[in-house]
Amino acid sequence: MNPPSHDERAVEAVLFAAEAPMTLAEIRAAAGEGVDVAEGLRALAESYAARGIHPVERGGRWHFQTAPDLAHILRRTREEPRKLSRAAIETLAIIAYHEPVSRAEIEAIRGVQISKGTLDVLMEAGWVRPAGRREVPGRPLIYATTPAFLTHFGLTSRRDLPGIDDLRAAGLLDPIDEVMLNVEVESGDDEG
Amino acid sequence: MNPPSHDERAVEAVLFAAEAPMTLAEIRAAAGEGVDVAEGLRALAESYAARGIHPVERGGRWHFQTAPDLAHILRRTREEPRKLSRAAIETLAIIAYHEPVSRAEIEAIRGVQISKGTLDVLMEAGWVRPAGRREVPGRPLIYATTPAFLTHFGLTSRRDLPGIDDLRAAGLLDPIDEVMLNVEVESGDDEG
Amino acid sequence: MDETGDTLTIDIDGWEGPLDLLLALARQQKVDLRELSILALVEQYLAFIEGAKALKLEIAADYLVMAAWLAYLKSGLLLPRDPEVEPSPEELALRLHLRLQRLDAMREAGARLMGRDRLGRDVFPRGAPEGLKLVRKAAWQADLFDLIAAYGAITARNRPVMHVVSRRPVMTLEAALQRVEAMLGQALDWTTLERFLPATTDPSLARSSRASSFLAMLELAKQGRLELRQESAFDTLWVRAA
Repeated sequence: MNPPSHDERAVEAVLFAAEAPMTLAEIRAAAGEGVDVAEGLRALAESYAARGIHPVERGGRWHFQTAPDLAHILRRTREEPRKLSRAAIETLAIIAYHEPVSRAEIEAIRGVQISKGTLDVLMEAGWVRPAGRREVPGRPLIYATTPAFLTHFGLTSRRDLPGIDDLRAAGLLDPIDEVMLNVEVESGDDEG
Repeated sequence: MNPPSHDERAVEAVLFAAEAPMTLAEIRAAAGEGVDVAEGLRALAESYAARGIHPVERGGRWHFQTAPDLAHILRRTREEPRKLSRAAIETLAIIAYHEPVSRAEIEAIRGVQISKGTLDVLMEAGWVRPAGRREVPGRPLIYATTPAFLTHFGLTSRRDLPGIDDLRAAGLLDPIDEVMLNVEVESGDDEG
Repeated sequence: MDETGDTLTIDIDGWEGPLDLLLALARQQKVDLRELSILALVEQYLAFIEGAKALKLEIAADYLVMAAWLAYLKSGLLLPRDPEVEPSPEELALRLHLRLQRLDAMREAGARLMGRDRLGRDVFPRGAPEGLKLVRKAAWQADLFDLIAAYGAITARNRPVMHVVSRRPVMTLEAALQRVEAMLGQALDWTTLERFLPATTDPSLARSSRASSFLAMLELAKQGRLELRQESAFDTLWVRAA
């Protein structure tokens, strides 16, 4: 590239060393008299267009960040498959069938308390989201499923969930293991 | 400039995002398989030669920093880093130019005992570390500088210490007893 | 300087020890340290200490020790040489000279070090690095069957449970009586009890029919319509019409 102008170099160094994104006024104050900040930013954007890092503006504030296409390098995610706990899968099922539901309602349906972690796990998985508050005393948070939930479980819409009659026909309402279930649920191994 | 290669962009983004200077091995681990880190660093140094920031090597570790000629802009907004006492500065210099050295050796050069706090300050700053013991009677602790010392003072390695070659050539880094032996052997009688 | 009682105490911390003071005096001579006259330096040091004494300044012991040593060195350098004295005054002077040069070199080096482009003062690292993170993300696993099975389990758990006792495979006493009576008419001689039981692979039906048939036989025996015989306890039970 052409040797960068002083305007460009000054803005470059100021933005780089900044501890937080900076407004034009802040850059101007830091770069000092006689630096054309607008011109510096323009030149900077051009110089860095193809590079691994570049200056970006967010809400009137500028900062350097790494190129989005290199994100995989900088934030390598290692996926560790984990099975949802019984508490989590039951909570998810209740939300899916009854949404939007409050935590108290989930507990009433489930017949067992749920821990905070259970909902967190479902939200971390991206399957459940807070969906506002119920306008009743206490204004409890209510929860609903997300589009990612439908995608993950291969559903076009929530109407695709089998109804109670379907469940009965499939033998899924038979209270066969009821005693065993209760034992498991109460033993407190409830975490997601 | 030419569009940077993937090698260069990957190394650029990694160094830019890193919270601390990185060794080649660390850069390689972060940039991922198939990235030629040495080539990336070489290209990077070239691309940034004239810019307001550039990659530097300090004690085998690389990081980006602002160009020294822009110090006047950036310094204005910053507090002066810790002010060292004269004793601390001399002690640091003695350790850097003689390392590893024992406390007694530092005191012999300075002609005065060093107070407890002096070494502490240097160690707290992260510039000096204990580097084992000298295998002589009393097994005194010996001290050496750290990679952070090189980073802070902008030294690629200890060979970059200002004037170290001249001092060595003049024998000013040799112990006095050694010099005296040579003097006696070679010229016998020397006027002070 | 500060005042403590009657005596003034010189702020001796201004010098980092006698060697530092010597070096300061040497520099006042404005000559290259290599050309420095040790004798002249000694004179200056002794004069300085005398001056401080005259001002009734309290002087730290190590400065006085150095003064005594320098006075000795001075006399050694000025008086005719005594070859018996080891080390020679010249050697001592050279050592002092070397020490001053070394301290001076390190002082110089320290100043040059401090004057470099220092990180955080003259040059700056990135202010807000995003960091390189290895994020461990749990890939939560569950499929649609898990989901609906779970819902089925909850529903089943909380539904009012209707208790339906299903028909179990048993042979009632009435059925056994009818069967034994009918079969007894066909049997001519002693017959084992087992011959009266229906063929089945269901173990619970087999148990039930054995028990019911035995009861039926006891009843019929009581009525005098059949006889039972057994050689010993738990041995084969024989039956015939009376």
